[in-house]
This record gives sequence, structure tokens and C-alpha cells, in this order.
Amino acid sequence: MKNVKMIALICGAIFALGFPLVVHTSYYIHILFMVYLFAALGVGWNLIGGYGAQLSLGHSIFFAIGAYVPVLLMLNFHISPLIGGIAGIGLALLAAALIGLPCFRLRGPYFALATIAAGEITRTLLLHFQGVTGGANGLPIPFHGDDALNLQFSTKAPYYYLALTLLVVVFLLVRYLEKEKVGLYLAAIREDQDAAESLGVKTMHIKLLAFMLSAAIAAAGGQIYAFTVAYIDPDGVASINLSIEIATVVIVGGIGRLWGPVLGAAVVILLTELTNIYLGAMRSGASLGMYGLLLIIVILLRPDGLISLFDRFDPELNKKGSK
Amino acid sequence: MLEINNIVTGYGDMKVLDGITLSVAEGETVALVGSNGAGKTTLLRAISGLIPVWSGNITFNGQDTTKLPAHELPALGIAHIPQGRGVLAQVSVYDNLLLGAYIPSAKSRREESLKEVFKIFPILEEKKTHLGGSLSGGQQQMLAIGRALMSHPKLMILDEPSLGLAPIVVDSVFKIIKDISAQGVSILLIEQNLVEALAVSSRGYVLETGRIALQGKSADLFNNDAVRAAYLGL
Amino acid sequence: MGTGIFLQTTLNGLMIGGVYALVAVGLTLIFGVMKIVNFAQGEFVMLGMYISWMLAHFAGIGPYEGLAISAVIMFLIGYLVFRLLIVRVIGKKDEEFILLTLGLSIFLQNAILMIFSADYLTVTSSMKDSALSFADLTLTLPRIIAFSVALTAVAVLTFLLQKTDTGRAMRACAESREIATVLGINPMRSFTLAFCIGIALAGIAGVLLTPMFYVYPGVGTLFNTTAFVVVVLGGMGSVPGALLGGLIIGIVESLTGSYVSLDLSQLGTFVIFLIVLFFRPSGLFGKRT
Amino acid sequence: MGTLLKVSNLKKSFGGVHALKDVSFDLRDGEILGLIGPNGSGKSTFVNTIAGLHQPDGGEVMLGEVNVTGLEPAIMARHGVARTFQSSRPFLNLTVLENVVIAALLHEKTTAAAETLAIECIEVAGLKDLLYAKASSLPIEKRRRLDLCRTLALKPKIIMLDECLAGLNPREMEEGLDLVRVLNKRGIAIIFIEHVMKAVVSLCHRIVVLNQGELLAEGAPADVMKNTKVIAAYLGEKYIHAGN
Repeated sequence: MKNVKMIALICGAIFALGFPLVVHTSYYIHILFMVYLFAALGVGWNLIGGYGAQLSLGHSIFFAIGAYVPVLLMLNFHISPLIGGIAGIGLALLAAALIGLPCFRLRGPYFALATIAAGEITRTLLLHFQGVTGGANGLPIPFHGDDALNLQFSTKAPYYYLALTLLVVVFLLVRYLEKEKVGLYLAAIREDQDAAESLGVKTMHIKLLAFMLSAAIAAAGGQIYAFTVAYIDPDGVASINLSIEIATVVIVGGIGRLWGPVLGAAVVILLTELTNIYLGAMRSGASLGMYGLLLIIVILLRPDGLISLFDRFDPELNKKGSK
Repeated sequence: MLEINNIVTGYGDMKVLDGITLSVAEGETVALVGSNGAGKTTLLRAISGLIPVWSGNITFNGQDTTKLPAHELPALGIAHIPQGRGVLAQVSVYDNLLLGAYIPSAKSRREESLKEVFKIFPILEEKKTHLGGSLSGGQQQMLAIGRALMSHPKLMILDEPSLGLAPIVVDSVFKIIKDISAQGVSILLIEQNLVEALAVSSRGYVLETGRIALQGKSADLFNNDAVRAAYLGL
Repeated sequence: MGTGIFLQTTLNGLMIGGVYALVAVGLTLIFGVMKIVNFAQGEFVMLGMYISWMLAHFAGIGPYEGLAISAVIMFLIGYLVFRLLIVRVIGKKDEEFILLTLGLSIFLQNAILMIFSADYLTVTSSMKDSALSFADLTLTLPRIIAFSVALTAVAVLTFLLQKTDTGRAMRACAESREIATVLGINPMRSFTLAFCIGIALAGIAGVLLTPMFYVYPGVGTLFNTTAFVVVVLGGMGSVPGALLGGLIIGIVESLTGSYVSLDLSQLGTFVIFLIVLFFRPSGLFGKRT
Repeated sequence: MGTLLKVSNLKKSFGGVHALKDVSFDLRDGEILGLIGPNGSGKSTFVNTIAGLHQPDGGEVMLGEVNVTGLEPAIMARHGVARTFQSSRPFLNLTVLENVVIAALLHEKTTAAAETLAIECIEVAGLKDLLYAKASSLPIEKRRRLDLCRTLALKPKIIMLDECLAGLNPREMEEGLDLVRVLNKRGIAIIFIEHVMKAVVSLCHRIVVLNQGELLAEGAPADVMKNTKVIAAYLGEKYIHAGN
């Protein structure tokens, strides 16, 4: 069994690394780019939403910060997005702390509602301060030729590898944390917050930590997205729909499971793209509607996510219980 | 009238009751005693259909009620007063009482029932516009019993009516239970207050970790050393 | 700006606040009885608007004439949604319900988008442009009607909850499913009814809004967030709270819109929302726990 | 023996109900103190208030020289005050080992060290064969042991056991009592809430009786059990008059 897993992993790696070398259609590369991006966002969201069971519906805030900050710094002050990105992540960490501190006192639907409100405030502000953000018109990033320092490339492949790198880094980070103190503490919080407290777990600290980490990941994703599509606007990067899409990827794949968001992103993105191909030309709304439909179907039929379909093939899991 | 035949049940995959057989005859008052965690409340919940029975069966007046949904049992004449009295705190005393007569057979005569209940518990009439939750513990117990009476039950199930009440109030609650029993209503009673419980009942069962350890006439149980030992450790 | 404009703005806010209250009362009823937050409430407002538009467009029935028909259709849609979806997550974890209704919200929005496209539709009514004037103040008839119908609907609902057996049963379920059950009440019946009424109220609000608002697939989002705010403000589960909360939010939005900036009209609402959520999660009018 | 925990005039009410009216007593080093009283007498409220789950309305809790009144549960655990819950509350979807490791992480820096400590505690609790079993698969008796095991891994000075034997049969109860004695022998003072008097009498060095939120009696088990006020509170006023 272990061998099968290993072989699958190696094949996956070869496929992922080699894909842009073999396939040059930028549309296909873009689809995989989106899969990696959403998988990374999902793995990050899972930290707080899955392992910690705090249903955040405001992750678009951090995605938007990660997108707007480096773009604004580059357009206005010619600061390289490599530095701007760090500023974006820093600001996202700060925002997460500011939002998390009061919000984590709330439980259940109240927390979700508060994050929605915070997300809507962010979007409204981005729309309002047109002078800086371009308002609803958004900000196009003019192309000045290949320039790695400014994250500008004439082909899709470099962005593809950026997203892939983000996914791998985030995945390995979360895989490490899962087995460490933070991961175990988050699991305790998810299971029973009062009991966790009684065992000395400072639940507020742990939730904040997970939320901030997850926000930083969303910000990194936002930056990569912004420079890949070379255009940002509040509806694209700060809408509640984006927050829901991130959550959907995780739910569909398997909440609180390491591979869940990866599987979820693959299924959701591919299905929505297929919908676009077959229905998109004549009908708008089809691909987003697919998110809704998938969410409903998975919640009703398989609340543990699609990844749970593979559980029966994993003898280790069956022996040791949930991982 | 109530026949419980070898039932097994619990919560999730945790077995709490392991083969309980028990009966309550028409007009009889039966006490169920035992330490915390023995499964007394679970047994009452199983009788009322609030938790599913894994095996065994329950019949009431000859009708098998094991699989009936809980909300159909009151119409058969079973009134369950849950632990903590089950008064609706956000609902007025008056509406609490009307809800006692929610089942169709009771609805038609609820005005006269209301008068009867107010006669037994004048305090409830005085406080009928107050919220259930604003009453004192003793008044809440009266409201719970009064509300059960509104349905004209054949069997009343009480889960620790003396819980958290001052001794003087406990006395009056048991006096009321006696009166109700005198009117021919069967009663199944869980109680920590051993003396009161055995004093109002004719028979009793001692429950010990999901099984019936002892049963017999209340007077005999009262003088049984094993029962005293279980309660006082002496 | 003079007091005239201030009064006019407040009055406009009050009128629209009545409709917000109506959406929120439905939401709070569903939450109160079933302890679940319906994240798709706004989409049911949107459906109500489309039904109203279809009645006008295909059958020539004006929004006010067709109000009862629309309400009945929405009630039935509510029933369908309840039987098909909601019933399966009752008693499950909060998250499942949140996600299910979120999914429903996205699905409904986009299904409508696929059917009707993103075009802005309008419903005309002979009364649309009539207005009442008093001193310097003017109120258009649709606003007055919306406000009055909303208040009436809330009054009828309050009567139903307080003075009928069905309403008492719902309140019993709201407080404890178990106690209700031992009294012979079928909680599932109360849940169904509460949900369907909640959806019908959202639908009625939608119909009342059609003469004032454009009808388009995303219009529900606007009311979704507003309804959450109102419900939290008034205390989750409290009908009078939702009414008051709706009126307050209507006025706040209207004032922010005209004194601060039109595109920030919702911002004030959200800020109030967060403040209330943090300092009094039981709502301004709810009980402290 | 010195005083380990000193509770003075502790008060707590919910709405209008005075769950704890004015409770004062001491817990001494290394003792097992039984806390008994009829249902609803305020025992669980007492534990929850000491443990920081509820804020007291008045009074003071001193742990040695440290004032620990109203500290958060997590901080109390750090001060060495552990507790179990009345209804057993293991993390159901985690394994036995993971359950205990989470507690062990309070004092151990690395997961490896925490695992070593956890396994040690699990051995003491007699759950060694179930290291990788999910807590949800355990029967009630093993869950109760797991509760105890988790508190042990916190290396506490005091453990408050809220009906840790409820739902066990007499044999399991005996084994449970033995485990409590083992913990006590390790120098941990114990506050033991229990309804089965036989267990309380056989285990405890001293007993405190609560009734309706007030201290009713305090003393050696045999004496307390003969106290007429206690008998009245438990069995009813009439038991005494009934000629016993």
C-alpha cells in the first residue's frame, strides 16, 4: 500500500512539473494554475476552518489585501512585488489579528456572520476609495515585458510554477503543523473547546495563530493571482463569493483533512471549467452555480468530503483511526 | 398498564440500560431509585420515546409503543415531566398550561381543566401572565405538574420532582403527588429523596448501572440495609 | 442641510426599514424556532421579486394585486426546499446548515442568472409614481404600501405566535424541542411551518420591493447581509426585535447614504453590526444571558 | 498537613438562583476530600467556579500563596488545578494517545517528549492496549479512565473529579477507586464528587457536604454520615423520625 502511494505521488509530481513543458495551450495551464491556487488557499483555510472548526467566510479580505498591497506599491511607488508581497502578507497578518481578536469570542454561526460582515466592509471600502483603488473599475497591471522582479511574464508557465510552489510549501507546512502542538491543540478546540481549556490549551491564542497563518497564505495566493491575471477589482478579489469558493473547495474535498482541499480544488475547478465549456458560451452563472450545487450535494450526501471515499483503501487509517 | 419488557438502550454506541423489565399497574405509584448514572433518567426517556430502544419492547394499555414517535405518546395518556421540571421559561404560565392541553382530547375541555389546576395551585392563577422562568423552583414544579394535569393523563412520569427544592416545598410537592395518585392516575417516579419516594409509592425498583438490582414493596425496600448502604455508605 | 431634508431622509429610511424588518422577521422566525441561520434568506427575497415580475410580465397581474398569489407560491417553494434539503440537516452541526444554505444561496442566484440573464428588470405599477405630500415631506405610494404591509404582516405573525395553539407550539419548540415533544407537539411540523412562513415573508418583502428596486439575480445579497444585521441587532429569534432592528437599520442606511456617501450606505450597517455582535451578542433588545 | 487550596466565601448565582451561597473550606496537602450533597446542591457549580469556567460573584480562592480567584480554565490548569467533567468529555474523534498528548503538551515542549509522558500516564491508567483506539470507540468505563489519564498528564497539584464513577458497575467502580488512590499516592490532592456513598466513605479522608449552595457539614466520613442534618438532606426529614 505504501508503495502504491509513493508511486502515485511520484507520478503526480512528474505530471505537475512537466505539464507546461509538454502542453503549451495557455488555457489548460491556467486551469491547472487555478487548481493549485485554490488547493493552496483551501489548505490554508483548512487550518482554521477545518482543523480549528472556525468557519471563516471572510478570507477574501486577506486575498484582497495580498492582491492590492503589492499592486498598489508597484503602480504608485515602483516597489517590486517581491517586497510588496511581504508588505501584503504583513498587513494580512495584522488584519487577521484585528479581526480574530474580537471575532473568536463568538461561536457557531455568529463567528461566520462576523467574518462575512468584515469581508463586506473591506469590499465596500475598496469600492469607496476610488482614488487609490480604482473603485469598481479595478486596477489593470500594464505589461512592460518579461521581468521576474516585477512578476511579469509573457507566458503562463512561470505563474503556473509559482502557484505550484505555493501549494507545495503550504501543504508541507500544514502537514508538519498537523502533527505538532498547534495541530493537536486545534483538533482539541474542534472537538470540545471547554475540555481543551481545562487541559491548559489557551484556545484564543491557538485560534489566532491558525487564523493568522491561514490569512498569510490567502494573501500570498492573492498576490500570485493578481499578477497572473494582471487585473484586480473588488468583485474579483474581495467578494463574499470568493470566500465561499475557498470554503467550498475544502468542504467538497474533505474538511479537516490534509489532502481534502487538494482533491476538492481539482474536482471543483475542473467541473466548473467543464460547465463553462459546455454551458458558459450560452449561459453566464453556470460555473458559479456549480459551486452552489456541489456544496449542497456534498453536504447532503457526504459531509466528510470526497476524500472519505478513499478511506477504505487506507489500512493505516482503518487501524489507527482518524488522522 | 405500562409494561416494559427487557429493554436495552443507550446514547450513541454507549449502552446505558441493559435489560430492564418493569411494570406499572393501573392506579399504582411506583418509585425508581438508584444512584446517579444508574440509568434512571435514560429509562424514563426511553419510555417517552425520546431515545430509541435498541431491543425489548414497551407496551402501554396493551398497545406496543416501542416504535411510536415521542410526540404521539401524550395522546395515549402519558405525561412526562422531565428532569429540571421542563417548564418553558420564555413562555407565560398561562401559555405553559394551555400547551399542556395541546393534544386534541384535552383541548376540548381545557377551560374546565384550567379551573381545576388553578384550584389546586392558586399561585399559578395569580402569576399566569408571568414568564415560566420567573417563577421560583417550587412554583415551577407546580406549573410542571399542573401542565401535566391539563392533559388528563393516565400515567404521569416524574423525573426527580424534589430536585433543588427546599425541604418544606418538597413536602408539599409529595402531598400533591399523593393527591394525584388518589384520583386514580398511575405514577412512575424517580427520586433521590428515598424516604419521600418510598412513602408515596406502593412498589419500588432499585436501579444499579443499567440493571434492576432490587425490587419489592416500598416498605420492604425502606428497611432494606442494602438500599440504605447504597445511599449512605453505612 | 436643513431639518426638512433630515426628516425626509429619516422617513424614507423608516419606510424601507419596514421591508428590511419583514425580511428579518422571516429569518428570525426560522432561527428562533429551528436554531439555524438561513444564509439564503436574501435569495428568497430575490425569488419573490422575480415571481412578482413574472406575474406582471406574463399574466399582467400587478405586484400588489398579485401579493397573495406570490406569497402562496413562496410558501410552497419554502415547503419544497424544506422537504428536499433542510430536513436532512436538522439536528446536525451548525456548519452543515450554514454551508448548505450558502450553497443554496449561490445556486439560486446563478440558476436565476442562467434563466433570466443579468439584465435589470422593472415591474411597473399604476401606483408607482403616486405620492403623498405633507408639508415639505413627500412619500411615494410604493414606500407607504411596503411599510404598511410589512407592519401588518409582522402584526399578524405576532398574533399567530402569541394567541394561537400553532403559535404556542412553535414557541415551545423554539425553547426546547424535547419539552415540546413530551407535550405532544410534533416538532417537525412546527419547523416546517416556521420555515415556510419565514420564506413566504421574504417573498412578500420581495414583491413589495419590486416597484422600488431593479430586479436582478444578485439583488438578494443586498438583503442577505442586511437581514443578518437586523436579526442580530434585534436579538436572534425575537420578532419585535427584528421589527425595531429593521426600522433602525433602514434609517441608519438612509442617513449614511445622504450625509456621508451613497456608496457607503451599507458600511454604517456593518459597523453597527460588528459593534453589537461583540458587545451584546444577544442583541439590543434580546435578553442578556 | 499544610493547606493547599483555601476557598473563602465563594458565591455564584445564575439569574436569580443562588447556586453557591457562601462556601468556605480548605483542601490540605495530599488529601482526598469528598464533596457530596443531593442533586442540585451546587457541587458541579463549585468545581466549575474553581476551575474558571464560571466567574465567581464573590469570595476568594487561594492556591498556596497565590490568589487564583476567577482565572481562566487554561491558566488554572497551568497553576496545577485539573478537573474532569461530569459527563465524560474525551475528544471523541482523536485516539487515546492523542487525547493524552494534548494534555501532556502543557509541560512538555516537543510532541516526542509529550508522547513519552502520555504513554507513561496511559500505562498508569491501564489503557496501554488502546493507545490508537479512537476515544469514541471506548465504553464509558474506559472513557472515565481516559479523563483521569488526561488530568494526570497535566502534572497537577489538585484534581477535581466530578462524578468520575457515574455510569460504572460496582466492579468497575472499585477499579476506578483504585486508580484514584494511585493518583493520590503520587502526591496529588483530590476533590472527589460522588453520589455513591460507599465509594466516598471508603476513599475520602475528609468530607464536605453541600446542600442548596451552602456548607452543611464537614469532617471525617463516619462522623459526617451520622450527622442528622446530612441524613435529612439525603434521605428526607422523615427518615430520622422513622426510627432509625
